[in-house]
Amino acid sequence: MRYSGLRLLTQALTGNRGWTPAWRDPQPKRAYDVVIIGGGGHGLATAYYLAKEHGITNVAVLEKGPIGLGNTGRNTTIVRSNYLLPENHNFYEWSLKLWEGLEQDLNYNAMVSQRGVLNLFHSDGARNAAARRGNAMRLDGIDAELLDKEQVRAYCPLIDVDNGRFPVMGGLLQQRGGTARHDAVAWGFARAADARGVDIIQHCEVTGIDVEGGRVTGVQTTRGPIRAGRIGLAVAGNTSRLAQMAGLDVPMESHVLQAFVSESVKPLVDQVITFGAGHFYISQSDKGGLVFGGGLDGWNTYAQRGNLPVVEHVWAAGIAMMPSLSRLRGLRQWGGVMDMTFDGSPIIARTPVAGLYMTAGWCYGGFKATPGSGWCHAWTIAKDEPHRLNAAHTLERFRDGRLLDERGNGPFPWLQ
Amino acid sequence: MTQRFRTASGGRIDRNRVLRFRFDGRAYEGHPGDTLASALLANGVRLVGRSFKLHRPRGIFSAGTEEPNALAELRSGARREPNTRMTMAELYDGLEAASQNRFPSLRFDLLSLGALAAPVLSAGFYYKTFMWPASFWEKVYEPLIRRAAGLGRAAREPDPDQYETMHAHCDVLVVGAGPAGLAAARVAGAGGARVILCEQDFELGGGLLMEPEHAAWRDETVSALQSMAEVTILPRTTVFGYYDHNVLGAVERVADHVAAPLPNTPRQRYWTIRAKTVVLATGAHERLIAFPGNDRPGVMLAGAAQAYATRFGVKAGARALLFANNDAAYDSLFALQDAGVAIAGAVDPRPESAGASAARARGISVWADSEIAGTSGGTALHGAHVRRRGGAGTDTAVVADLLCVSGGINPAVHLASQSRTPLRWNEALATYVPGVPVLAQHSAGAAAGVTGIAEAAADGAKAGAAALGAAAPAIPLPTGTTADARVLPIWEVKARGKAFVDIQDDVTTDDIRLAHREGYKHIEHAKRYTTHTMGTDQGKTGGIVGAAVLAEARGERVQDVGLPTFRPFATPVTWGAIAGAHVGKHFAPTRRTALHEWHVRNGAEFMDAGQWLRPAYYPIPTDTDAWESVLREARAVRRAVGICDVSTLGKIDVQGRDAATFLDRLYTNTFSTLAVGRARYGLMLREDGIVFDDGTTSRLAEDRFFVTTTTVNAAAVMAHMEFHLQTAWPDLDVQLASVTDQWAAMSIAGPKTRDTIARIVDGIDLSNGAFPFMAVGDGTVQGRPVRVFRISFSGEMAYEIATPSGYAEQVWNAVLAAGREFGITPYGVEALGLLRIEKGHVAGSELNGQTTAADLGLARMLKKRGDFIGRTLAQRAGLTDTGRPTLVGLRAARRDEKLRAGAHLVEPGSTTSHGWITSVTRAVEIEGWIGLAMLRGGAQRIGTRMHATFPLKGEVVEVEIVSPYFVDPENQRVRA
Amino acid sequence: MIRIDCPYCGPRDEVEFAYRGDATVRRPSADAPADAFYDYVYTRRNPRGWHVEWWHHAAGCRQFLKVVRHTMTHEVRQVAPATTVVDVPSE
Amino acid sequence: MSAPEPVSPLARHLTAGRYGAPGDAPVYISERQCVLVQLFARKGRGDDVASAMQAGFDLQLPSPGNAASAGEITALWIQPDAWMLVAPRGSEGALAARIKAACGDAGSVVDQTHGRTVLHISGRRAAWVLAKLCRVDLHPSAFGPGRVAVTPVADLACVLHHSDAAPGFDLIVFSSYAVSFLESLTHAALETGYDVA
Ligand SMILES: Cc1cc2nc3c(=O)[nH]c(=O)nc-3n(C[C@H](O)[C@H](O)[C@H](O)COP(=O)(O)OP(=O)(O)OC[C@H]3O[C@@H](n4cnc5c(N)ncnc54)[C@H](O)[C@@H]3O)c2cc1C
Ligand SMILES: NC(=O)c1ccc[n+]([C@@H]2O[C@H](COP(=O)([O-])OP(=O)(O)OC[C@H]3O[C@@H](n4cnc5c(N)ncnc54)[C@H](O)[C@@H]3O)[C@@H](O)[C@H]2O)c1
Ligand SMILES: Cc1cc2nc3c(=O)[nH]c(=O)nc-3n(C[C@H](O)[C@H](O)[C@H](O)COP(=O)(O)O)c2cc1C
Ligand SMILES: [Zn+2]
Repeated sequence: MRYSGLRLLTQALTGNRGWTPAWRDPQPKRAYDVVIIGGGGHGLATAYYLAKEHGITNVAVLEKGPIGLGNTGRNTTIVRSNYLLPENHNFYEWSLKLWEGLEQDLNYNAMVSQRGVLNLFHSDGARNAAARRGNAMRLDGIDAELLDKEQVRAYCPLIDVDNGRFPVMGGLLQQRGGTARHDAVAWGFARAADARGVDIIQHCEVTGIDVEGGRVTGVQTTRGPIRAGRIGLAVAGNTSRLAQMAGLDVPMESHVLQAFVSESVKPLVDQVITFGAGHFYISQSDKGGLVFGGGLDGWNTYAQRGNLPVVEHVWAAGIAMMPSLSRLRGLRQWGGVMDMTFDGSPIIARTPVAGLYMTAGWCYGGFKATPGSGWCHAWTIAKDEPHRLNAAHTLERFRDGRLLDERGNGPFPWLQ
Repeated sequence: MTQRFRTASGGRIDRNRVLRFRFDGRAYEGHPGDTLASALLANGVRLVGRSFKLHRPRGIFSAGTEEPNALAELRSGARREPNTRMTMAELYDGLEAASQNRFPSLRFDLLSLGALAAPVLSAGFYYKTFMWPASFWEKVYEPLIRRAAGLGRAAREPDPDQYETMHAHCDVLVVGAGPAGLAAARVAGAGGARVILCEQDFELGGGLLMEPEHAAWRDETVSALQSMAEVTILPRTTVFGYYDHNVLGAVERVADHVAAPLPNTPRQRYWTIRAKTVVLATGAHERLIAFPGNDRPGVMLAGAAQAYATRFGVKAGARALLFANNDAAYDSLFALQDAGVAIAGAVDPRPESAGASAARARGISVWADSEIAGTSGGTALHGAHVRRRGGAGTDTAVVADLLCVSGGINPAVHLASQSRTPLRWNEALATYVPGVPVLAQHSAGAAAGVTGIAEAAADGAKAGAAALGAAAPAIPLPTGTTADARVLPIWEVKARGKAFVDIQDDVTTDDIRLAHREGYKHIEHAKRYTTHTMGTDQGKTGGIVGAAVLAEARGERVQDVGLPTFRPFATPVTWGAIAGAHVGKHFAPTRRTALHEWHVRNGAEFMDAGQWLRPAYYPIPTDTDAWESVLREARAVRRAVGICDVSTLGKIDVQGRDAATFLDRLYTNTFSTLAVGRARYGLMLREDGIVFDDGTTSRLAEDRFFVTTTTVNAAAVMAHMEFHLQTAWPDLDVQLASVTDQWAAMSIAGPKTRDTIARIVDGIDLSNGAFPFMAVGDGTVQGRPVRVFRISFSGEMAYEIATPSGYAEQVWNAVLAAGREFGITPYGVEALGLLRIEKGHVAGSELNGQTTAADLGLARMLKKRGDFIGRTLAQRAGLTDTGRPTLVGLRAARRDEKLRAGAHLVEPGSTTSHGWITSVTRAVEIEGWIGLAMLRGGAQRIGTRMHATFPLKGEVVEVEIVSPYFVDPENQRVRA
Repeated sequence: MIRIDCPYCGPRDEVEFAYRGDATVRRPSADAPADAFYDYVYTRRNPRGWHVEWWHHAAGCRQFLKVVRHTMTHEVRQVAPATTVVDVPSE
Repeated sequence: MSAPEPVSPLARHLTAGRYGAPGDAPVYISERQCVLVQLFARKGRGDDVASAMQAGFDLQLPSPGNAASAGEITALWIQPDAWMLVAPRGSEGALAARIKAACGDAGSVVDQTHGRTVLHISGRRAAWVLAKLCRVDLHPSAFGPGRVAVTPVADLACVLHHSDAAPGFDLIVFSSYAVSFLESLTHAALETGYDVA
């Protein structure tokens, strides 16, 4: 059923009784050409683009719970492509382009809002790094602007430019960056993939991956075995566990990232702003809640909850950046389990096991990658080779020393 | 007449004192002991807010934290605080509040016209529309949605109040001071435990506060607790979150019950409480029933109406009707009757009940086996339609301005659930109660599903004893009988009209069913699709009702559907409180060198280096801009002599039999061959082969070294050393001490350096022969001990003088005096940077965690023999690739053109980046701007020209690629 | 908040410590092949369950401690000096 | 020439007087001028260092979490096989040299007199004020006179010594942070009021 304002009106007149499920709830078949493990944004997008771009529709997305409640359903929704390394910013830019036409493509309003993303800096060194990044982006045709202190003040008057412990020197702005409605992204991809014949199978946990002669043949699930010619992993923080089912240890650790939302208030913060002198970033949801977060709790965990020290740091950094937020109240706090790699960049690649692919290692930045990751992952699965855009995002790069370490933090996932 | 709805007597308010306050500009009066909500009700104010989406009129619904409707902007200006629950706001004289989410006024809210479009504004409608044209989302639709949404308005100025943190430890933390919590605290306290008792209300007592007959027990228990030295009582303190290892967070509202905090007093205090055992006596929240019009001002939870009557001395209406599915709620109605409220009757879905009989005995008419199918009225309730259950027969219209609702109770399991205690379904109460806890924790009283004062108190005493873990002393307990809290689980009355399950966010039963129909069948999907339980009250009164409606749609039992995850904050808490004192300049600590005050007195401009403050440069009146200062300082060094505070460099004293072996393994070069009294420049890699840090290390004795690190990496290098010493090579005899703060250090550089310091340094022959480049020695300056290092970062003849930091200023002044005749000039970090760039020394911008030794032209420093950290992985193909960018120098081809760090190097006309500029400066040794860059094929490009492009500013500068060593590549000067 | 009972200092908040990752990997000897160093630096089991990990008591006694912690419950079962051999609990 | 006097980083920051709330239970804040020497036992030489200190100074080196005094010297345990020795101000470097002489190659000695600053806080509510800044339990059942904790106070590394029963606490902090530390400490003491001697 196509969504439109008119449909909304006619349905309203008939008591909204005619709406049908956004996606079917099918029984798993015995075999599929491709099985995607993980019904987050990345898995669903992979399935959608397999069907749409490559005509592969005998596809199942297996999700252990309800779709979209992993990191897709708990992230702070920032989309941008302002990365330093060309391997990264060219990929993310493609993803951003997909975002720009996503709603019309999916016929689902994911509320992609290009409200601008501003990264503040507070020192000469950080300014130079921002300039290097912004210039790198501009050379590759991606929008970026360097704001000085006065421009920052004008852009967002709530920012304390002068009086903080680390006064603001300026910021790197990407106007085309912004936010998108996280839940709608999962639902929109699910609905569109379903419409193209993909089976979305919820409450179906993969418990084993069958490998014969170095090649995948299928999966074991809580709803029985399912055969598959090719398997794509898109399970975020659970990648290590799934990869181990196929006999692989991957350079990845699982860490929790917290997020917070304040009580809802009238429009206050119209952009996405990140602090440069502590871990803090913020935007305001359409519902009015200020959505904010910071850094990792910093130790391996699979639990979707965080602890007070990070709360204290993030909230203090928030007040340092925007002192007027002080009297607002925090409403809710949660966490998501991040698939942290050892260089902070993702892996979209074939694996040493034939027929097994993964899109993983998204760290705390994979929401913005959702369409691009699905698109490249689908390409890699369909053609058994990477697209130019994900050619560098291999598993082997760690062994080869061809790291994509944006920030130079080294092989310490908890610092990435 | 003011306070028309005040009862003649009773309640815990102080009728002898009058407090004046304003709501939406109008003046009212109340009494100490009132909340804003009770005071408004006393004055007959019913309409207090507008709902989130449909802007429907809203009244006061509860008497506690669960309040969905009665949210106000409290105070004004920089102290404005949106979304304050009127039911928690303690009245004070001069309080000012305003209603929110309405335009232009509460009574005439234009946005309420949108309610006409309500059928279109069904759950998730925005996902289905607003997609065309694409560009309209940011420009038109989204701003409209945003303006209509949101609740109160935040302040836009910095908060003038102070906040604080507090760390606490206890044997037993009791959360909630109702009968259960008071009893638990008393038992544990009497048993000798260290107890903390937190109560979010300003009065201790919980349910006791609305039961005058138990006032005596309450008072006696409270004073017993107050007399116990090891019991800390924290009223106005909300425990907001339950974290791992029995650590809980709480916020104490120290000064919210006054207009502004007293001087020297924080507004709120954030407590981190580490408890051996926790007793959760958080009580219960009454729940609503979904029936059409259940959101109209005048509809109120039964227990709340009782609390207003008996605790606050307020009649929440003139004529009350009860709609309840349990006997306990009748007690509330009786309390209203006793308080002088006219009673319209009781509507009970049960065919017969003890409550109904008791009501009839009090002359109250009861519609049994009945339900409420709708309400009438505008911005206030006029009446309700009563009908037989299921809709048989005709409706009866009952006139009432207060409709008390009770659908049963939900134990406040928020904190228990956050601590991973599983929830268990309780059939009698048709709700969840805590199961067996995972951590050392007990739930007691209504929080555990044990209702009634006597029962709750007894249960609390039991929990207190269990928490004590020892023989528990007996305490007096209240007695009495309690009405039955068991319910007939009805959740919804299906009739025409909107029946709300989330009153704040306008989520109706139909919305839940729509979500289900569209496939959002899981409770978490339904929550997100409809926004049910996502408001400031987090569905405390209606959450389970929505779940029940969903369960019915799914054809399942409520307990099989579950509830959305309970998360902190059990009740929202102030952002500023958690930030505590870490605001403004105190966001992070400040680190100052021993010479800081000298720098201040001498007009230095400071810059941040991590937490350090360092002088950037020292402007003098004749300098017209910063560059002039910097160039002046740098020239002084190149031509005569300058002095720079380099105390911030990390310094580590390394001792032990194996100190040299240890350093050999840490650094890429060798230290075991270094002679005593000599220093060597060292390079350290990370284990992944990337450069980590550099610095000079001096050998003070066979078994003692003095290591320096870069300023920013000081702590990381120390930890790196300790890690390897303790985990990889625990057999080595090495001791490490940070002496960064023990030693102040100043670099004296320039051709006149020796002439300067030779005058004041005693005990060292500073002649070139006796004290050559890289020599180290101990001496004195005017009786102060100093350690002199002949090392140079600037490329000039230079000595570093370190002295115990208490003598820093004395030694510094001695050097200044000695160098005065040469024009000795203090120089800051900017000039230091200029000098090192001219010399081609790498620093933070090049040692950025992405470069290898070879990239930086330091490959020769990797020793060929022996292990060192990073040796193996540095040889990976990707790190030895000859295509990697390497260090080069740059000059602007046109000498007057400015270079910028962060520019990229391209071939003219191309946008392909071959590298980037890491550091730039105006030079003093040569003309114009110079820089360092990382450039692919750098060595081969030396002598060529490229474009340095800075698209962010639209600048392109032609540059010459040159050797990075602009000054004295042969190192003549440093050895002079 | 994780509380770690330092064998030297007693129970302390996690903020006093710096996490340093998996403590089951050991630095290979100097002559080990590159793969051994690769595994040491990059390969991780990343278990959902008991994890043996380094915590540096940076703001306390400066010791690297071996901490046996569960990555779902965050329960800490053992805290030991660096050279102690600890077993990974099976459950 | 008289012996040169070192200058404390707090020299210009502690001005005698009464500050903060005017209540009747202020805390008292002062700086102590001390010599500080960090002593390590070398690998496997713990016993030798212990007996050297016993013989040379009649000092029994304390166990983890504790302090011990002999004459004017107080030893604070700071990490395994390492102690901070605190003594009244004396001539520069003399104590470190005496200790090194006593321990010989069994110990490593580092003078930290200038590297650390010692503040003292006392008064009935001193522990309450400290609880705003300090995460360890200062209750008498967990801490007390003679006890030492190496722990952050006001987010800064600190050696906290319950030095006297009055109660009074020594706070040994890095000199470069001393001013910042003092700001936090005095801010925390505004509520009780504080007295600088
Ligand atoms: C707090 C927070 C803030 C963030 N902020 C941002 C941001 O602002 N911008 C941004 O770009 N990114 C952000 N991220 C990162 C982003 O959310 C993720 O990278 C991205 O959503 C990952 O999507 P995914 O589809 O890979 O994973 P998920 O959405 O987590 O999906 C993985 C799915 O796999 C399922 N699964 C796991 N194991 C199995 C199994 N055995 N069988 C079947 N199914 C299984 C899971 O249930 C889950 O649904 C943030 C993350 C968090 C937690
Ligand atoms: N709300 C109702 O209508 C209702 C329902 C059932 C029982 N009751 C009554 O409750 C009493 C049962 O005693 P009880 O002691 O178990 O409960 P209680 O309601 O008397 O006391 C609980 C107390 O805990 C406090 N509290 C809750 N969460 C808190 C938090 N996070 N931080 C700090 N304080 C918090 C509340 O303010 C309240 O004072 C009886 O009087 C019973 O009749 C009332
Ligand atoms: C962008 C964003 C906005 C959110 N806004 C709200 C909100 O307004 N109200 C609310 O209760 N929760 C809000 N949440 C939090 C969710 O309720 C939920 O806590 C989060 O998605 C994690 O899921 P979980 O708590 O069920 O584990 C928001 C989450 C995100 C990611
Ligand atoms: Zn310790």
